[in-house]
Amino acid sequence: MSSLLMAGLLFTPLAWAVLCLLLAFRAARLASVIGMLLQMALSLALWAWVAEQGGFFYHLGGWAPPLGIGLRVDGLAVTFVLLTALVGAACGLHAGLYLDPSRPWQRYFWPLFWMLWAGLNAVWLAGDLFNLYVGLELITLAAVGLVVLGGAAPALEAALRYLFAALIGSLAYLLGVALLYAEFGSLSLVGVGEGAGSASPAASFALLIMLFGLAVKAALFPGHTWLPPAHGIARAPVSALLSGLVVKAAFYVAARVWLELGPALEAAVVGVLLGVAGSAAVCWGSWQALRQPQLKLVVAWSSVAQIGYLFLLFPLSHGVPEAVSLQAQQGVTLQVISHALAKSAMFLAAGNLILSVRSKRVEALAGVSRYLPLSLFSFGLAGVSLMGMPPSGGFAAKWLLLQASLASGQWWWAAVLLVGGLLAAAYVFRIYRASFQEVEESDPFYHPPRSLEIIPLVLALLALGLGLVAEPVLSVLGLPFGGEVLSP
Amino acid sequence: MSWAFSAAVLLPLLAASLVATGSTRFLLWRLLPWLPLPALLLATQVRDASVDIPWLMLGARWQLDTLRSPFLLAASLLWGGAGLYARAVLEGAERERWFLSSWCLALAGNLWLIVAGDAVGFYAGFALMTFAAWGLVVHADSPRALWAGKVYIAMAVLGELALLAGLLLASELAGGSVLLAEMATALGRSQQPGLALGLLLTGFGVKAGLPLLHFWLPLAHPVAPTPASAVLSGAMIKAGLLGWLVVLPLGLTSLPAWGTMVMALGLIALLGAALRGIWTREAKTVLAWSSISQMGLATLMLGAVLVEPALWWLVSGWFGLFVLHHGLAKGALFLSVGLSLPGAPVARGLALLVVALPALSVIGLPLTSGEAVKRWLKDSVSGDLAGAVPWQPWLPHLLSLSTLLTLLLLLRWWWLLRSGDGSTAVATLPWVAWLLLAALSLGLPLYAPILL
Amino acid sequence: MSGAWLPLATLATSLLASLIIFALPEHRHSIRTTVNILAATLKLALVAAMTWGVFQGRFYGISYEMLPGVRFVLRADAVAMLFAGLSALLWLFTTLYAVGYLEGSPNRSRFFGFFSLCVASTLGIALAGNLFTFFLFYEMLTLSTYPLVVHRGTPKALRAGRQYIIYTLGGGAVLLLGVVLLYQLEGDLAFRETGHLMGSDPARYPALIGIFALLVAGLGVKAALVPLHGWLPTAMVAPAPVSALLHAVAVVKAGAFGIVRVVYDIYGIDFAASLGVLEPLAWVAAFTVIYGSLRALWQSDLKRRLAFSTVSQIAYIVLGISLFGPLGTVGGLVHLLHQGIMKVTLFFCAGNYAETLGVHRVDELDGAGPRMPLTSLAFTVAAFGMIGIPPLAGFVTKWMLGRGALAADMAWVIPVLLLSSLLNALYFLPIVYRLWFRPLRGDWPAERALGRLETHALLLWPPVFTAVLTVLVGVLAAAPFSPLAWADLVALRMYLP
Amino acid sequence: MTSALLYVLAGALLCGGGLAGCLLVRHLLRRLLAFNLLGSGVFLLLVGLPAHRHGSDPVTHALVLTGIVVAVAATALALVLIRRYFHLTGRVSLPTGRQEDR
Repeated sequence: MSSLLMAGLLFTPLAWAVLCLLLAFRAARLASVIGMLLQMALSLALWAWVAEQGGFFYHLGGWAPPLGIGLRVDGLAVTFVLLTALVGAACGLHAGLYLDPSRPWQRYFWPLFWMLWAGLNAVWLAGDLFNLYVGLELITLAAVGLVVLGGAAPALEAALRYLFAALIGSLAYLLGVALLYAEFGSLSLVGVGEGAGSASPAASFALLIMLFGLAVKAALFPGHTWLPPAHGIARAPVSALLSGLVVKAAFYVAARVWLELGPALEAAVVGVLLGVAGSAAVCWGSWQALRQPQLKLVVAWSSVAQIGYLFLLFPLSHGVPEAVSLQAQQGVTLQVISHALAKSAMFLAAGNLILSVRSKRVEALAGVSRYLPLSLFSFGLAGVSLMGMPPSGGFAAKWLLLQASLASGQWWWAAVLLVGGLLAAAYVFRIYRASFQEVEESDPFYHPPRSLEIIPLVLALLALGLGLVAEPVLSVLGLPFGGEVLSP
Repeated sequence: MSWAFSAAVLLPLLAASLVATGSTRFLLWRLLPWLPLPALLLATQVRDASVDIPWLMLGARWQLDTLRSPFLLAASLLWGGAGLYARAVLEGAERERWFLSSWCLALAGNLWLIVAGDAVGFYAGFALMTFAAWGLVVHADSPRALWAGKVYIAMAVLGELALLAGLLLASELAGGSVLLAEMATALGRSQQPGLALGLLLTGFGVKAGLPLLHFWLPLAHPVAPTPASAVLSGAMIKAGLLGWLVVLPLGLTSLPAWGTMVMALGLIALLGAALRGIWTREAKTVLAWSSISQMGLATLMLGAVLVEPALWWLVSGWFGLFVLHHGLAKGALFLSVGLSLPGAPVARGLALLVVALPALSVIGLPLTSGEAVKRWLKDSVSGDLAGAVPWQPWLPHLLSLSTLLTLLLLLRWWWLLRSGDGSTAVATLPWVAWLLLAALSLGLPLYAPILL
Repeated sequence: MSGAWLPLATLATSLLASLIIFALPEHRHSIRTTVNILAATLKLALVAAMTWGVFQGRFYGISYEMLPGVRFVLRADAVAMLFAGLSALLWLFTTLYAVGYLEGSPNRSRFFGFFSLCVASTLGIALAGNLFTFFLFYEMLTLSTYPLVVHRGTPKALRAGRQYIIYTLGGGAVLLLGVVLLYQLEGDLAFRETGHLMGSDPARYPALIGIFALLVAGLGVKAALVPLHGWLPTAMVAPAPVSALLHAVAVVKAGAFGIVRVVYDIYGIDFAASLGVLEPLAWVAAFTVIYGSLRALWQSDLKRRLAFSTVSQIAYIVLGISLFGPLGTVGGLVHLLHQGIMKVTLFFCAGNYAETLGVHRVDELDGAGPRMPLTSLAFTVAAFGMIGIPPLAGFVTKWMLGRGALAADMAWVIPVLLLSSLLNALYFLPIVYRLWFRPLRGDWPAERALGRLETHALLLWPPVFTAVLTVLVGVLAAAPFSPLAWADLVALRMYLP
Repeated sequence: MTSALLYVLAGALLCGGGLAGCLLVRHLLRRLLAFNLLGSGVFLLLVGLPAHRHGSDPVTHALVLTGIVVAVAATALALVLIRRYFHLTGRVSLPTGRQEDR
């Protein structure tokens, strides 16, 4: 049973990618809808399986790890798979309605979309370092393709900038993998973890380079310059996918590596460094988001800020008691999930708003609250989760991170969280302010089809409801790998 | 029994609502003199009654006893007579609605505070009367009236705040009870009631016209319409006196210091006010100063009782007599100011003589209630019981001096009345009202012993 | 089982109502009004049933683990029903008033949606069983009130909204820090009748004092204690029903109610007294009482004057709380209700004058009495109630606070009460004078005939009814089911060990 | 001092040069070349280091193969983009100017 699930999760997206390559836009859309339903079903089934059976190892095709591809499924991975299914399906459905088939190159959206999905699943389930590298590369190439799809010169420029930054990042990561392999002779995360005890300085240097590479791919503060233009210019569903999931993949790898290797190698300095960079990201991202004239750039810069929170995990999970580290991990995971849901909802809603207001500027939103209540409402609900206001998932994450930072004695991260929340409120309310402006003359806006507005609303409600059901989600998340090995 | 009390208070309150439309106002003018009727019946029929209503406000109590019934009697008679006069003079005048609503609310407040046995009810009636009386004072709506109103409301609000603080402190001493009787006993028992006493004295002093707290009185009376000033001087000022009698620990402990001070204030009022009143240019202002000086008498007696508690059982009846005497006489005097005197010299002279009759009672000529009051005061203050009363030898002489000054004062009033413009048409109804009050005042020595 | 569903049902009524109203298209006025009024009456019935249950001693509550180690708890105890009863009752009137007030104006679906969302969060605040759930609804209240404040969409309204958000979100962040620190230190955020910090060891006292300061500062923003009150007068630009509900009942009371919860159910009054935190709280409250009234004196705009009066009146509640002893508590709690009823009446009347005569400034009110007798009568009754003239509601509070101050031997509070009553008189009496005793100068700025009576029926009867309520609450203060009796019951349960 | 160490040193040199090229050069094609240099350096290290430590290891060979495939794919994509960019804007390097959203 599990082999069917694993195969389905990894290979069906690839199969669908090839299938969509052959079909025209509308047929590909139909096929994709079926594909998405299938993926959703598979992810749910895997989630249910893991929820009662616990995590397991899986050797693709029955070959043992050194040669064969060893996959690893635990609570964290399976939750992210389900998250990808949710956000991916939403963005896919939205893209189907949002993209205009008549424009050039749009038909290549679907193949790239499925490629991206396959890459994501590969990263979540990968058991060893090199698989992670391959997954990351697959994601990067698909993402760059999606960014530039049918775009003009600025899109190309953003895509090139993104491509170069991502390639440098992944090569740095590969260099790290090379050094680690040389050091420990094994690629699998678990193997590296056990061997970390007798590590030499070279291992911590390798860890440093890997984290640097992944930080650039995850657009952490110093290396964030490529993200705003890329996410700002891309089509709404694409930027939703990028901000929601792609950026999280690099962070997921960094977190996995850090949790396996970090404690063993005394890399406290690296942790604090990443924490400081994260805080700087929060402040700089929010400050920039406040000053952007264009709506999608505001949301893009907000992503830069929110990613800063994620990197607070590193200082909070190093050199602290186990319980605090667990709390920090839970907090960051909730932050990842709620940010993925909220940010994708926000990008989709922003897309709808721009579609109906026919202008990218924030000021053009005047009177939206009167004539386009639904899309503004979903934008608002997503904003609530970004600000970390109760009852949203963002609040639950902020609560756990506050607990962790105070319990671990590093109270300054708590200050960052609180100030970050206020800054997020600043740029979210800036949008509300613009939309509540009263407009005298009659309804000047184009009304998109109702279903286009429902999708972001569902995502936003999920982000909002996450806060209420945080406990069950966290309980599944905590499931360890478990010892037994399942093969087909 | 409690319905009788409620009827007395609620009738004028509900009557105030009749102000709304023209036709109901016509009915209200007819009703005006009869509004205090239930209170009058209550005062005459009921001797000693106390009804507890636990759910009303903070535990209310209607109370009527030998101390309160003369006040109720005086008030209802005076409000009735003045009401009759008001109907004759003010019906159809402009700002009629304003006058009627203020009049009814003030009457309701006055009656409520007399029959209230609990501090909250008393304070409510007191506040209602004060704010409604303000409506009467500024009824003329002239700059002078507005200025008098401003002074009145400022002093009244300060007085009420002092009163609230005093009642709070007294209630605290009485262990949280809101009943006036228990407050009085608690004040008597407590070691340092100084602050509470001071506040209560000032609070009621503003209304009773103690020196330095009397400024609003000479300003308010001339501007108010005649029946209003009659009621203001006759019944409302007495509320301050009633407040002292009900709250202060009379007959319980000896408070020499406080007593002496109060007596001194009484004397200053008695003599100073009379002196000050002599060279005022308006008839009503003279009468206002006369009211202040007469209230000085009551303050004097109160001070004596504070110094010598044993006196209380002797003189508790005196205050009732005083209230009746001064209320009715002063009411008659005020009404006479507004009367239209006949033009012909002989008739005019005769009318002026008749009008002067109540003044004689105020001065205290023999066979009048004024003389009875003064003599009772003289006997009790210089009697053997009042051993500890200060300046005892001097008091009889001072009292006779006050009689002389009051004589001069009222002569001044009479002379101002005489030089008033003689109008031709003589309205009968005002004269009837005046006659009613004058007769009641002059007849007091006859029916007073029956009632008290 | 009835224990769990009643609180949930109360919350659900307004949540459901807000969802339905949001979904309703703008032109469906009749359906929206029926949904509104149905939800309001249903909620009132549920709250009344719960109050009766709590009076009998039955337990209503629900709790489930929302975050590891922290539970989402709803619990209906005596003080909760005090606040819930007030909100449910006044929300019914305010809804009726709002329907009349917003006749013919745009964005009503949005308005009534957020309106019922706001009351849902207020009831959530009332029924919260621990500080975490309280904070949850506290922040939801901020979010649901912002659209109401900026409802008109004018630049002025948006500026007021901006300031409102800066204050309330800042306060929320400070409160969150306090809650997290408390949870870190004590591990338990539940509200218990007599507080549960008594046992903590003395080493933690400085930390606990610091946390108390944070909590009160966070709650003080909504309770408009002096340095943090700036948002309230500027938020007066909102439509009248919003100012009535928000600044008389929901928002400001949430702050004061929060302080009640923190002082009594978290710290416990004796422990707070022993920590010595009550004295400074009393000073801040006393200063606010005087400052609010002083500022109200010079306000020429009617609603701004009422806003500053609210700032001063809410501080009465905080003052009552900080007077150690049952009497002070009763004074504070009963004012929670009385101020709500009186202030709602005043705001309704202010709204009537603005809507019917186009009058916003105090000096334009000349001669409004004869033109709108019932509204002006209601205003006069409420104004005299605020001044504290017996037998109206305000007097009962001042009497109880005075007695409480004497019992807690903080006698300096009495002059504060008196000075405040004097200031109240100084800024309310001139208005009453202009209403009744000044003749009309010229014609009204924007007179509109709204129906047979002096104004629209829905605008007229709510203030009249709340004015009658003010009198009844004052006159029947000692009756069994009056607010005062309920406050006594609450104080009794709080001071019993 | 096995011959593998020689490759490791060469790999390190290539990595240094490639990285410097990637960061400093403005011309897009030259940057792409620098990126390939960096890639080859990493692959040399990937094979050389284990070989230097404990003899030839088939796993690294497999890894390098995959690495090369990925690098080729990336370079192809970059070339297409650069050509399209040149076709559209006639520029061969990305505008550096003060990007307001730097």
